[in-house]
This record gives sequence, structure tokens and C-alpha cells, in this order.
Amino acid sequence: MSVRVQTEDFDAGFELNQLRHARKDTGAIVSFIGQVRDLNDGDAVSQLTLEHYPGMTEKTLASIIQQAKSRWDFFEALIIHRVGSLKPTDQIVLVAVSGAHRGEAFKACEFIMDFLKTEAPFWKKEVTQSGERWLEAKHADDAARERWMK
Amino acid sequence: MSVRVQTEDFDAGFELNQLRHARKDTGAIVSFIGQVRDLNDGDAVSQLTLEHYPGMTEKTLASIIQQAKSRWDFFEALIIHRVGSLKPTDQIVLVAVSGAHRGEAFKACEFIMDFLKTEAPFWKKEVTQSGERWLEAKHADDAARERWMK
Amino acid sequence: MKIKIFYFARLKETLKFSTEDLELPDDAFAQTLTILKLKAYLAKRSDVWQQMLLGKLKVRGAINHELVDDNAPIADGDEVAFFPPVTGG
Amino acid sequence: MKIKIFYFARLKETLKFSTEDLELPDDAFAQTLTILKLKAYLAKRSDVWQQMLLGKLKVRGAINHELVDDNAPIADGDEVAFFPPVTGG
Repeated sequence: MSVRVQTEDFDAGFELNQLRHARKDTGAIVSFIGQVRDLNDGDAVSQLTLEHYPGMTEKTLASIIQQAKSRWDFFEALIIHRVGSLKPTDQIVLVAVSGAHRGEAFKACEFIMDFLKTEAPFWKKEVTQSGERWLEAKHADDAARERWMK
Repeated sequence: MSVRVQTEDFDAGFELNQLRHARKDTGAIVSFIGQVRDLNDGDAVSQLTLEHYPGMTEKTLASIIQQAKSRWDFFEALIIHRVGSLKPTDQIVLVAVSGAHRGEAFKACEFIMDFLKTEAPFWKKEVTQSGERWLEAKHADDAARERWMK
Repeated sequence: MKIKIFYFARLKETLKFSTEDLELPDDAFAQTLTILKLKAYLAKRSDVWQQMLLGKLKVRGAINHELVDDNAPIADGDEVAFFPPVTGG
Repeated sequence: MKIKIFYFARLKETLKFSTEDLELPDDAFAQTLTILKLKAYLAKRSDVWQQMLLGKLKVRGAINHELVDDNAPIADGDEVAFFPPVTGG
């Protein structure tokens, strides 16, 4: 169970290896990497700035992992989220979940991402040719979160 | 779209980086790593041997990716599956899917794993203290596959 | 009563405030303070504040690092935050 | 007719056959050959074959690298394979 908010990049391969070797009864590791796209809503993106609310961010992410834990049986969960100034193809976020079997690890990983997207206090500002713009929250993300409430 | 069946280990971090940089509009990479557990059905496992049907294996895996492609919108899918002699905590399989958005990549990755488990011609033999045993197919895997048929 | 307020993202940028300590007389208003009442109080500062806090764009509130709704009560010493819907990940 | 047969996993190990070329007279039997008929034909070789191919444990068949069911027809030149339910991943 580990949550990191940082400006530095991360090495997904290293993190997955750490998770793999944390327990010898680990059979499945599911991971998600989010990265900056060069295009958003049709505009070329040259930079993405990520702001967050220190303190609340870490608390929210830890609480999301706890909620996942109460629903599914998995061993470890790791969230690394970057903040600060990023460029296209830079990594933004890594969520990785290890467990004995794949079904629970897949569900927990997707649940964590859906809740991170809708509850963790991060905000993105893009720089495009037409200037800077704050991103709007997406209905698709709210809908993705709602699926888990049924 | 790439399928590899090999005795050698793989570097998941390297493969994920390749996928990340294949297209600049990639926003999401979902991956699954399966590894040998030290315990199975309560017995300590000292070795796992993976046999396969050369030719049919590659064809089946490519066809599973095509089926996923016809259902969801993603960019690239990679399957690496090892064969031969493995030990606990050795990696067995990597499935990685890249796309613009996470929802489709999550579904495609889990679909590919569920079908790989039930259709790709691989067979596992374990060595435990009480001798060698071929693993039996699991009802849970059939059930996981059935979910996609609804 | 004394509270600390943080502003983030679009709000911080437009209001040119990232944080402030707010002291209010300990009267009936303070004793029944909620997120919505605080928004209305701050909105009186200028048109820009009005537009940012009570305009078309949704503003979320948090108290002591927990997301809350507009009716959540605010107590002495609380850390309050205002920000747009989140867009991380 | 001539077909090639592969055996895998438990079958290969117990039958001590990994592959064989089978030639059958081109009669009515060969012309209506199916996976099930081929299993029954091979099962006559011995008790072990009987037990492996028609016993309690399920045996899957493939023709030319495609999983098929017991009624699938086998043609001259086909590559047939018999194996237990798969357990990869």
C-alpha cells in the first residue's frame, strides 16, 4: 500500500518488479500508465501543468486504495502521480495492483483509476497554440465512477 | 499487434516503454503480468513446465487480439508468453494494451487474458514435494470467459 | 472564529489568491457557517469573486482534506478549500 | 488418406507419442472421419489409449490449428491434435 505524489518521472518496470517480488504467492500484477497525449480535443498540446492539493491528495489516494481493499482481495497497491510541468508522452500516473489471481487485481486497478480521476485533487492546465486552458472534468469519468456504485 | 512465444524472460518495463512511444496520441497503457506462484492448491511448487503447440499458439493469440480489436478501440496490443521450465516468481505472461483512453484498454487487456487462459494451447506441469502434476483447467477461467459472451 | 482557506487551479489563478487566513466575528453567522454561506460571503468581495464562486462553473469544497457538499458546516480552526472539479490521472 | 496427429501434455506423456503420420484406406470410414471417430479408432490400440482418449478427463481436438468439437470432419492431409483443456497464462 503505497502512494507517491512527485515531480520526478518514475520507472514503471522497476516498480512492477518490486511488486512482483514483494510476495512469493503473487500470481498477477495489473497496471495502468497514463501519459500526456500530443493532441487533446483536436489541439496540439505542447505542455501540461499538473497542480494538486498537498495533504488532501495523499489522503484521498490512500482512502481510494482502502475502499478497493474492502471490495476485493489483493496484496499490494501502488499509486504514483506526477505534478508540475509535463510534455507529450511524459508519464503522468502509475497504478499497479498485485494479487493471487487476475480477476480481483483487474477490478481493483480499474476502480482505483476511476476514483482517482473523479476524487483526487489534481488539476490539469494545457498549453496549446491558442494559449493556456484548464481542462474540464469529463462526464465519461463520472460515468466510469458510477458503474462501481451499482 | 505483436505475439511472442519464447523461453527467455522478458523486460516488462522495456516493453511498456516501447508501447508508450509507439504513438504520441497514446494516453493509456494497461498491462497484465502473470508469474509463477510458490504455492498452488496448498502445495509448495518448486518448478513449473510450460508446454505449447507451436504454430497453433501464435495463431490463436493473434486471433484473440483481432477479436478484441473488433470490440474495442485501442492502438496496440502485445502478448509475450513464456514456455519451458520456470521457477516461483518467474514471469509467465505479459499482456499490454495501449489506447487513447483507459476504459477500452482495460477491457481489451482483460478480455485477451480471459481468452488466452481458455483458448491458447499452453499446458502447465508443476513439480511439488509429492511429485509432478499436470494442472487442471479451472471453472473460474471458463466463467471469466463466459462473461464476455453476454 | 478563524479558518484557513485554500484556492486551487482556475480559482487560484483568477482570484490571485492561493491561501488566506480568515477571521470572522463569533456571531450567529459564524456559528452556522457552511460551504455555501462562505462562498456567498466571499463572493461579495468583487464581481470576479462572485463569478468564480457562484458562477456557471462548478466549484467543489473541501473541509480538512475531505470533499464535502455545499451544506457541510465549517467549524473554528477548519482548513477549507475551493477548487474546480478534479482532472488528474 | 493421410493425416498427421500431434499429442500434447498429459496425452503425450502417457501415450509416449508426440506425433505420428497415420495412413488410412480411403474407404467409407475415412471419408466420414471426425474427431470422435478418430478418437474411437485410436482408442482400440490399448487400454491406455482407451483411457486417455475416451476416459473421464476431457480431451480437446484441433484440426489445422483450430480448436474444433467432436463432430468436426477430418480431411486428407489435415493436421489433427489432441490435448487436455488448456492451462496457460
